[in-house]
Amino acid sequence: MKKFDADAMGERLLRKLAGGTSRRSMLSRLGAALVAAPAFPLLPVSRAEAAKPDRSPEGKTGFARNAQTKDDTKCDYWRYCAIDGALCTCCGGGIHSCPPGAEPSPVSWVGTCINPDDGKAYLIAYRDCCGKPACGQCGCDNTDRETQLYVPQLNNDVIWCFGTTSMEYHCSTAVLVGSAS
Amino acid sequence: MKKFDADAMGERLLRKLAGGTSRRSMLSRLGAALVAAPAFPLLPVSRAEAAKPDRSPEGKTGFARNAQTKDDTKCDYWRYCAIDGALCTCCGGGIHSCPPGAEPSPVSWVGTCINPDDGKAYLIAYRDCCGKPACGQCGCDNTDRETQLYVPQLNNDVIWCFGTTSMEYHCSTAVLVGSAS
Amino acid sequence: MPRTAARGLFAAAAWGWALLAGPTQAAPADTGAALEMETSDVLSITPPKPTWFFVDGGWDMPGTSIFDGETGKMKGMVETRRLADFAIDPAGKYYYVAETIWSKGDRGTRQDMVSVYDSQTLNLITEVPLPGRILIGARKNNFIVSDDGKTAYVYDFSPVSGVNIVDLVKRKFVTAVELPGCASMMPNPGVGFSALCSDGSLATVAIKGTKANITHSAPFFSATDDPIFDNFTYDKHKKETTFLTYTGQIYQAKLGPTPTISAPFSIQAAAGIRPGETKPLELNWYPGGRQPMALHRPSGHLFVLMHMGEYWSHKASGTEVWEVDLATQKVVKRRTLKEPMNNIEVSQTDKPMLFMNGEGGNAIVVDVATGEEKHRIERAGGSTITVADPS
Amino acid sequence: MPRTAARGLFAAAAWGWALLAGPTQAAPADTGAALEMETSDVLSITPPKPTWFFVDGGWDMPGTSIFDGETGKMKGMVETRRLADFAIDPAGKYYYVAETIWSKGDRGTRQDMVSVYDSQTLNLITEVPLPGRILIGARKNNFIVSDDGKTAYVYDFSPVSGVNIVDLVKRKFVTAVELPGCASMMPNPGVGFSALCSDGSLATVAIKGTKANITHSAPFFSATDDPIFDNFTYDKHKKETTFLTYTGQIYQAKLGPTPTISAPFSIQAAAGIRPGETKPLELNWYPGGRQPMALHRPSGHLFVLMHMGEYWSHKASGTEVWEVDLATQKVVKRRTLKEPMNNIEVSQTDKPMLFMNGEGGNAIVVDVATGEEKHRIERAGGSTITVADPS
Repeated sequence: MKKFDADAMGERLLRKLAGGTSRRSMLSRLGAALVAAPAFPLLPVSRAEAAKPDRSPEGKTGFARNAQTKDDTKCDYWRYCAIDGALCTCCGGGIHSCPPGAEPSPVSWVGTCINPDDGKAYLIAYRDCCGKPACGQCGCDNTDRETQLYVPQLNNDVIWCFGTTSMEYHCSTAVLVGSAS
Repeated sequence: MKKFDADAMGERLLRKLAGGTSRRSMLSRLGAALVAAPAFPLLPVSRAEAAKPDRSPEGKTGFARNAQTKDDTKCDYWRYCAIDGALCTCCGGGIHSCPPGAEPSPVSWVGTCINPDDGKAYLIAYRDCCGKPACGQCGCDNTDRETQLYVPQLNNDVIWCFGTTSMEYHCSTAVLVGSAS
Repeated sequence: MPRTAARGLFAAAAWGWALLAGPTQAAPADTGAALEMETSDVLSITPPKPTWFFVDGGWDMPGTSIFDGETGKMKGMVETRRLADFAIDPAGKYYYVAETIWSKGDRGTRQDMVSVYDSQTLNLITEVPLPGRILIGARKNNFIVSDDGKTAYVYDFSPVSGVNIVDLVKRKFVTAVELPGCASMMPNPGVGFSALCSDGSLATVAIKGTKANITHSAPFFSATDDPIFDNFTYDKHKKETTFLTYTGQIYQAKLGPTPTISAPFSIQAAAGIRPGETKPLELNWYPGGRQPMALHRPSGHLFVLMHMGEYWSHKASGTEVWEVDLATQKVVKRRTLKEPMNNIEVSQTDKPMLFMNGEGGNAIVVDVATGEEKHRIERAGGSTITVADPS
Repeated sequence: MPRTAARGLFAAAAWGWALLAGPTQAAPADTGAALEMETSDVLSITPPKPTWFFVDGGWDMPGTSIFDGETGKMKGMVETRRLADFAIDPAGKYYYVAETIWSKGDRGTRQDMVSVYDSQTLNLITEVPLPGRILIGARKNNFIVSDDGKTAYVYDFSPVSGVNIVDLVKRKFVTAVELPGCASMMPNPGVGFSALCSDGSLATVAIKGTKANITHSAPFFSATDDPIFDNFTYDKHKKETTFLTYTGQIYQAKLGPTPTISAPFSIQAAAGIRPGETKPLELNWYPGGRQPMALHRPSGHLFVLMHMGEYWSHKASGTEVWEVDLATQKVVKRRTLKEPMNNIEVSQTDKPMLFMNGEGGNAIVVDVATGEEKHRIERAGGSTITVADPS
């Protein structure tokens, strides 16, 4: 994977999302958001650190105890521990791929899911694919460490279609973005 | 009931529906429609005459043999012999009344239904109430003498919301408009 | 009789439609000997009654259906497309819908607005354009109306967190205020509004004209480990909010310029069993659902949807309703449900009725005094339930 | 590793999205020992294959889902809101949708159009505005494309009956022609189109530029007593339409400037039982459903959904599929269905597959040779089914 200046990336994206707000105004708004409370996908990381999840067998949730790694078109696939919506893998897409004509949202809610093969926790970005009507296949709603709207990046009910041409919800992917350990 | 010049009414309405077409053009179009084939709610009447329905017990359809006259919120209420959609009587409306905020279509498809109390056949105008989302209650689809799109006034699938502010389908009424005998 | 029939068919359009404010259900004209020709009309209804309940159709049905809890009959419908939010004017004159509409369905130009409906005709009166709003649905606190009915607060998330303020008297957008790290609003009379925050505090936003001043309480809950359900309840008579967490802790917040928050108690302990915990593998009764609780304000009794399960099952439908006396902190009754329910509300009447619906969209009306299921309505709608709160 | 994670989250937006035309399903990267970070992308598909089927979501689902009949897997979706009509470009390059969109959902400005989608990216290419179209849905003959792919005919009903002609090459509306008393179109290559009429005739509309000349066949069926199902089938190789009536009469029309219509035969008689009648109380097998029949053009076999009932039960789902050899006028096979089906299509392949769905929206794929149910897809969509017809 190429190297990026993540901070610069983030700012550019966020300015675009905010609809042409000036750099200064955007930075001050962002600053407020970042300092006062996590409101961006950057922050699940600090959340993951803060939680220090117990991954012993007794510490595993019901979902984690029953999760599998073979079939990503089933609700109990390990990455789906906090997904809500139609699985893109059942809609003509893939685990990190949108079906034809849909557009992945650049921001997303996240989950911290345990891979039963290695027992490790990973950060999963649930990127919605947008711009097509609801796919209707393989509806799943898993809620490990899923919280309420005042922690939006851990809430799976929000329509996470920001910065896409259309905000119509089509399906959700589960993209592996890093280790949570 | 007041007396009307039905032909004049019809023309005025139809001109309005056709969006300001000139009288001459409208008459020629209508003339074609009326001569070549029935395409308007005027014509179910000639249909009713042409059909000369057999109303002996053996001539009754399955719907007519089981129809009742007491509860207009049930699919087997006698007037519903050719209705398709949500019953307005279950949606806050009445047998000839639209629920609040909905608007009855001035034109409609029609049915010829037999009243089990007097054994007579009546013309029923299934006027759609329009401009609200589908009510969702009491869905019925009865098909006595219901035909296909090339006889539109006897087809119950068309969204009969013409001349209303919005063509969104809300529910259907069953208005008694005359005797078919 | 072709001519007569033709008259009947065309007459209504020529007359215009009479608006009848009479009986809600016209008796069919076909019970007597002579069947008479009828004309079409449109009914109207009374302003909202405390015995009515309003069911959002959610993802599948683009309207909020109005039901009379006493008869179980539908009174009418207000358009609430997917992800719209519904609110009732405290004076009962209007229904408000905060909604987002694209000019071409799922494409085209985005249009955010508060749509205003007359509560008696259910006609659209006007639309108040907004700069934006969150798209989530099934929340009761993203679109709230102040107790005096003059101001609406519309939560926005773009994904910057903010609130759009609407003057409901002038029917105009006033200003947008930022609300970093917080969401899930409640009215704060005379002050502005308050909201829950990701640091576990309660934010209070004092509004003066277009200026907003945000203050925070000390953190009192863990937003990530034991979150407060964001469909909490607000009592405008006591200016008080009741909060419920995933584990079953109940808090109350007295609102004002500097809100005070009570020490919590456990709903399970209040029922004489061990409190809920955040650890997996601990089977217990937990609160759950989308709208998991309802407050009967006159009695101070809280009704909570409860299910047996492990922690992180907070969206699971309830198989029991627990009735909590908030004053004594005791569960005074546990009711078993015939089928699991996901949303609950209660009429603010002397003889309260519970209104519930499940994931399939079927609703029930239960008499609190007798426990009897008075009505069951199929396809009533699957999302949040609202009741009128008499002044 | 907060920085790494942050990169992953933001990287995709900075790159833009790579359009991958490779394997349709990327294998998960988590089966090996080292789990690698992934980026998001968008898949594309091949042009339509004869083994695919397209299921309109109908009233409940605003899209037409594309399924591979061989694997039972979904390939993608084309937007088809309620009451839209879907068609496939004969060359396989485009999908066309005739649709009506209000600028504010159920209110605002009405917009009628043909929307053009690229068949490989499923991206919207353009919209061709129309002066109007009928709102009915679940019909395959209100929006038809000429065999050469150059012209689309869009049926309108306002409630004056007419057809809007669209040039698909220039992507422009050409003209509107009136079609009094007729509807339910079929292509008529080199001439224009034909349609069924309420007087029981077949109308042929010869188009020259913006001029239309309408001629009628002699009446051959009763439009009110024994109507032809308007979801009939058209064979572009034979320039022939096969019609089926409520009682079970089968006609074939050879198209051209002056179409000729065959003498009908009874599907029940073809199966060795008494023909269907229009009289009530006569229990018999009748054809029924919304899309009650499908023609396998290479073999000339017609597949018809049949149910036991009385006359005027034409919308009833089929409990059997009857396979009719049109050449010998014999029912060569009757298949019992596990659950009643409402729409039927068949792949135009050497080894035909039947595609069916029921009122609940579940679809099945049946191998004609073995009768085996190969796939069952829940919530596939409840309305009409389309297949690609290879040239």
